[in-house]
Amino acid sequence: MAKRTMVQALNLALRQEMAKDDRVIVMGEDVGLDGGVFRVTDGLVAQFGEQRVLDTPLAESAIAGMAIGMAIYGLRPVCEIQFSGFAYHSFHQLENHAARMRWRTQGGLHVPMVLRAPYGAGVRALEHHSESREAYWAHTPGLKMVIPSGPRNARALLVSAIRDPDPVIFYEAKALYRAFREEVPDEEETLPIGQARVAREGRDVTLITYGAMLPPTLEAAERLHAEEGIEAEVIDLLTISPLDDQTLADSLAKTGRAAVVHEAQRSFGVGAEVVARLMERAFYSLEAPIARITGFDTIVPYFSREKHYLPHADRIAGRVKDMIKAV
Amino acid sequence: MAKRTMVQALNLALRQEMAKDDRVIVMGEDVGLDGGVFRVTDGLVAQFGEQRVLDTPLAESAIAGMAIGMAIYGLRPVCEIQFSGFAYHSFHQLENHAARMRWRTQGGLHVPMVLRAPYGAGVRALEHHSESREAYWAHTPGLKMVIPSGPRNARALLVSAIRDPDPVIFYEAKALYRAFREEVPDEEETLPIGQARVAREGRDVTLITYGAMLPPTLEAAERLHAEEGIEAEVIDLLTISPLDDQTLADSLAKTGRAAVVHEAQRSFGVGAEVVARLMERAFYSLEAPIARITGFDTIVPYFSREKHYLPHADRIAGRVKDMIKAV
Amino acid sequence: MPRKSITPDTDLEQMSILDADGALDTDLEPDIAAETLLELHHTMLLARRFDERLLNLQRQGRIGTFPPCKGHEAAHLGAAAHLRPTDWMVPSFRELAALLWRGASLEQMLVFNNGFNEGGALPPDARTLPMAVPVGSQMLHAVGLAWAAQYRRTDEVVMTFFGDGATSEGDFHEAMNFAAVYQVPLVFVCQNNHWAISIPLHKQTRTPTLAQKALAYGMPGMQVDGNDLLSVYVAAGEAMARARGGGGPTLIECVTYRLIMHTTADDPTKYRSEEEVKAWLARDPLPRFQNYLKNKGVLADADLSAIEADIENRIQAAVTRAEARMAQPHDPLLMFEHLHAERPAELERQRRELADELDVAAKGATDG
Amino acid sequence: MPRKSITPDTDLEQMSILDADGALDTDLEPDIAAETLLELHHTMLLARRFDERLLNLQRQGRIGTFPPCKGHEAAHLGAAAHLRPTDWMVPSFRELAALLWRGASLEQMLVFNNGFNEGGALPPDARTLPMAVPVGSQMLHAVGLAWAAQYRRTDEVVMTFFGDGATSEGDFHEAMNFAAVYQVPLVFVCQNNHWAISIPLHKQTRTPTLAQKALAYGMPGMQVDGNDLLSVYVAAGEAMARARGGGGPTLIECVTYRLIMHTTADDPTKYRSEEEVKAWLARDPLPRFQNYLKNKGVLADADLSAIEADIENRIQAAVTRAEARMAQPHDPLLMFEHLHAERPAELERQRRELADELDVAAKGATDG
Ligand SMILES: Cc1ncc(C[n+]2csc(CCOP(=O)(O)OP(=O)(O)O)c2C)c(N)n1
Ligand SMILES: Cc1ncc(C[n+]2csc(CCOP(=O)(O)OP(=O)(O)O)c2C)c(N)n1
Ligand SMILES: [Mg+2]
Ligand SMILES: [Mg+2]
Repeated sequence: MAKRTMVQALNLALRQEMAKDDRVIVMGEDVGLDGGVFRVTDGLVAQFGEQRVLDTPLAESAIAGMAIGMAIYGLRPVCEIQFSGFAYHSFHQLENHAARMRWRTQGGLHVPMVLRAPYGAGVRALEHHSESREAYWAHTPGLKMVIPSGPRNARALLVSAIRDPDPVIFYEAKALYRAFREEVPDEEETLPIGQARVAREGRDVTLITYGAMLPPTLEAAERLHAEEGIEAEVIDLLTISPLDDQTLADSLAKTGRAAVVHEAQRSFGVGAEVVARLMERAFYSLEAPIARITGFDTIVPYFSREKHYLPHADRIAGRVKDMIKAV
Repeated sequence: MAKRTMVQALNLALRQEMAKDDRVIVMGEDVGLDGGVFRVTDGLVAQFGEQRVLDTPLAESAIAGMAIGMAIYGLRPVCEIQFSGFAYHSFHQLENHAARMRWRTQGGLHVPMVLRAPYGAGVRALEHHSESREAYWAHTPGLKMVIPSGPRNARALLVSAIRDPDPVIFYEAKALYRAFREEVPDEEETLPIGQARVAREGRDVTLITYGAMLPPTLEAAERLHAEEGIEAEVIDLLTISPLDDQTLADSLAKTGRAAVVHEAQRSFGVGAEVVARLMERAFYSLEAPIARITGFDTIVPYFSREKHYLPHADRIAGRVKDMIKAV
Repeated sequence: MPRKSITPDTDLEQMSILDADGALDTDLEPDIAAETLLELHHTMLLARRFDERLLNLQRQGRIGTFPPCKGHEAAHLGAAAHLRPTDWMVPSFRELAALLWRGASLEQMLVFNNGFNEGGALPPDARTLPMAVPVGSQMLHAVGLAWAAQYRRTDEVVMTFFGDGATSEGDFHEAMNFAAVYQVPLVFVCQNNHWAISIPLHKQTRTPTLAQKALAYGMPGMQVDGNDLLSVYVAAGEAMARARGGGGPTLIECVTYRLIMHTTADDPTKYRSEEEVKAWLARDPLPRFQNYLKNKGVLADADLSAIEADIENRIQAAVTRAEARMAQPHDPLLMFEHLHAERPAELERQRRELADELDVAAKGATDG
Repeated sequence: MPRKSITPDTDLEQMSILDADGALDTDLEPDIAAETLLELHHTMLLARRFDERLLNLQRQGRIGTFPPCKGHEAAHLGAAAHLRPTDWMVPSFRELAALLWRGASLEQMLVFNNGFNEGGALPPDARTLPMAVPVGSQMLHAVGLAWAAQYRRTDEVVMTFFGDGATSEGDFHEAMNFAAVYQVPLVFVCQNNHWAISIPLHKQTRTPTLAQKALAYGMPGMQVDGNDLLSVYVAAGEAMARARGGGGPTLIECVTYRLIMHTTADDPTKYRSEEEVKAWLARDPLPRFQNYLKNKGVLADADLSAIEADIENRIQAAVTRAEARMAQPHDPLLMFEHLHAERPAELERQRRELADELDVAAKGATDG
């Protein structure tokens, strides 16, 4: 096994799926020679040629719309939107068509495409390069929304997304791209879409998170353990939609308390759905209100203030302590 | 006072604001001679001329983007997007710019525009003409999201939206356009954006709804009263974002039970945020889990099945009875 | 250069073969087999009559809102006539004759237009995409299909349809540009009917032709009389041949007119004059083509009544079948089908929610 | 018509006045006052030196990622030179010289580029919009401003800037079309630097010029040597006059080159050759303009060193001021300001959440 960054792990997934299946086409702005602005597609054009790795003109609606056509034809396009903040240009293509084609044709046509986009803050970027708007996609019936949290699951989930017969929005946390390395085997690995994982076991409180917020949440859990003897169970959603509420409810049945942590702004975000699902499925386990520890309902501030915007281990641990003390 | 349909009430709001303020410009596809496909802008071009009532080419990103420029200049554009299902074309303009210009320039420039769009099902329309995706806008910091529930508040809220110094997304329920008439005074009326209203008082359960779901919710309340002696308090949100959680929490303090009713698909919708806010602000009042009585997580089915998709009085009353019996 | 005019390398033409008065340019007249001519005529007439029937049914409340196509038949059928079964058609919503040419079922269309998702069902090997409501959005799918067809080294060509209003959408621009950059086998057919609902062409664009928009993409463009099936046929034939031969995409503008309301919810008297409509009625593509066939001796008056009768029967049979089918109970739970290949747990729970509600209601009904 | 070529009514030109070898077309040479020439030169040089300093600071980690503009100075400054204070400028993100010409503050730009929202502050009467990151999106705002200026019967003109890559976006198309349909006073200035990050022009479009895209909108187009300030100046002057006189919008394509990385996060050696860069370095707009001024006797070598020194001082002073300002504590709560005219209750609660956290942390720090 090799130690890989998330960028390298994603690259591996693409490379292996492309080698295995000539239906897989990588496309987007600067994905060719440049290897993508984050280098996720590095070297693919050299290996597979310009017909498999398609540099596109600068137009996000076209990238998505063209991919829909390719997918209907039977190919497996994997589009890269350079930053998730520019994916809104393709919103109507995804909502109006990708999400509905199977349903519209009663199973006749379907759209096995993946739309990858780097999301999230923490990398000192310009405006529009730091958003986390996964809730938009999650609220769109017919789309799946996946967010990995590390190199190994990123690779396995991307392979699953490519093989999925339906459209998958795949957000990659920029802050995790090169944050750490993990053993990622050369051998094929997949992970089922729609399944959360328990990243840390605990009995006192359930912390629910995903993507770039996993590391600070785990750090908070360690701190809670070290400082207060509180054992936090940490759940890494991995898939936002369909949401694996069973894993969440099971954990809550054990802990009775929960907080959801995400960097997206709070209102009408993923945290709200997590709370609502637990309200529906685990109300009688609840010993305290579920807390939302999230980005604020502002625009992500320019980078000198990002650290105050983003949930960090201190904030998470502090809020959890308060929650437990309050009861 | 004259009895007016919602279409007439909205027309009155536009007409009077245009007469009062030459900064107000109505624009969109077919808003001129045709008076809009629902006739909300009927007669305006005859009264105010083509410079005040702007028929546009068929391009929604341009309608929104151009309005942003007009608003920055100091005008008060009121755009019509023919159906909310085509508003996604303008998503990037709203998210990238309208919602952020004030913040980006630290208060220097601002975007006092209104984007009106008919939304919702129940009028036997074609695909894409029946969605309720208010949560997309509500999840976008910097935008306000308003949904009136009847002619009188529609008129008053539209006047407030036009005068609001910030961008407002204004959804109009097609199903209410001509459903009933109300007294709507010729004299100016406004309603504060961000304020819910108690549409019916009650002590046993709080039903939270908005837009076209208000009538079936009120009907359910009447039925609960008549059949079971249950007194439901019905809250009409009117503004989705910013959400008036105070009114909700106050009601819950009294009733201890709540359900939220909307026609949008359930997951990651407005109902989730309502639940999450009440979890945060009224947890200790909760005697039962808050129910979500909503559209399903599918596409709105073609019109022969709409009635099964949309929450109706029977379904609402039935779910509330179950909720109350369960405790 | 110091200062000079540039004349871009244009490949831009206008064409008309059979004019409104029946005058025929025999040099340009295409050589179409009599049998094909008759098939085209049959389809055109079927489209006209079915359109009329749909309107009728809509007015009686027996189907929902739909966009009639009266006047457009030549503009889209003349183009679609070149499609092989292996080619792809990517329609907008006003190509009834082309859909019929491609084998669409009257019964399915009736069911679809009456708000049943069943009517939208397609087989997995369908090469005609479903109607696209969001204006212009389908053109990008056509680019993707054409790219894929080229990638697979097939000789398939894609043809996509859209209106004059659609040319204002960003998706039109992006599709034209991508198609040209990748030189995909794609024919863009614009049905310029001078109106986008109530917006006249001069409020849609400042250019005198839509064909010239091709120049912004380095693509050949052609403007043809869209009420003349022969002109459309010739122009599309050339574009198809170019596409099939690796010569890339073409934009064809078919100048035509919607002789009827935009959709059944529309009242065109609000925005256009009776005179204008009359003038265009005189250019109706159907009698023009019929006269051509008669002059050519391909179609006799007697045949025509037989064809009309046949069409009437076919439509009536379809209506009867469709209405019988729709009178059967139809499962409300269908809305939960086909959203994903596999239904997620939450959606399954919601499905059960509705199923339970229906059970209770059914029980209530039997009990009551 | 039967069949004929159409040549659209084009108003399309190419222009170059002062070429890379210094050869001057004196017939076309604009008559610019010496004082203005010197101001333009000063701004151009300031932009070049400030750009260099920004790069330097970025490499030292003293500011964040930014898009340098080296090579583009003539292309945007020559156009912006015509803007009156009452006119509007709608930039993309690579118009440093034009921004400086319009009075932008070096200090504010430094603060902005170091990730402080304070650096983006504008006065309410600003007529230069902030940088627009989403490519092409700003062009529509320019249309709205221009429409409003016309509605108010002012003589204001709007100028908007964008790159070659931006011409592929739907927003470019919609902006061009709306501007032409409404005949608004607007000048579209495309800085065609041949690259959109790593995508070369021929992968962006199949047309040999970008200027010819104007033909799709019924708008005049002009392609000029964008490294020749004089050419840009003349073309923009004509377009501004046309716009101000009610003649509607114009598209100007300035052919230029980015002599540096796309942004400081980019490595251009991955996608373009050293030879290409060298060839364009020989066409650098700055020495070309300087030689012109020297040949004209407007600028002496001695003056130049004085100007350089002045610029160096000005930049250094701005850096010092900006860094001193940024070294002051800056309120984290600023992110909650200016989102709405009035802060909603929930946002106020969230603000207090952060304020409390900061208080606790501050107390912890003093206690500890
Ligand atoms: C993106 C989008 N915007 C608006 C509409 C509403 N609408 C339906 S058809 C139409 C006019 C289309 O005009 P054109 O493209 O000329 O086609 P025609 O109807 O004339 O055949 C409009 C505005 C839509 N369906 N999609
Ligand atoms: C809508 C959108 N898509 C993608 C990007 C990422 N991006 C920033 S600049 C750029 C290339 C722009 O090329 P061009 O328009 O030629 O301008 P240049 O950078 O060459 O000045 C890209 C792809 C963006 N900012 N906005
Ligand atoms: Mg039309
Ligand atoms: Mg460029």
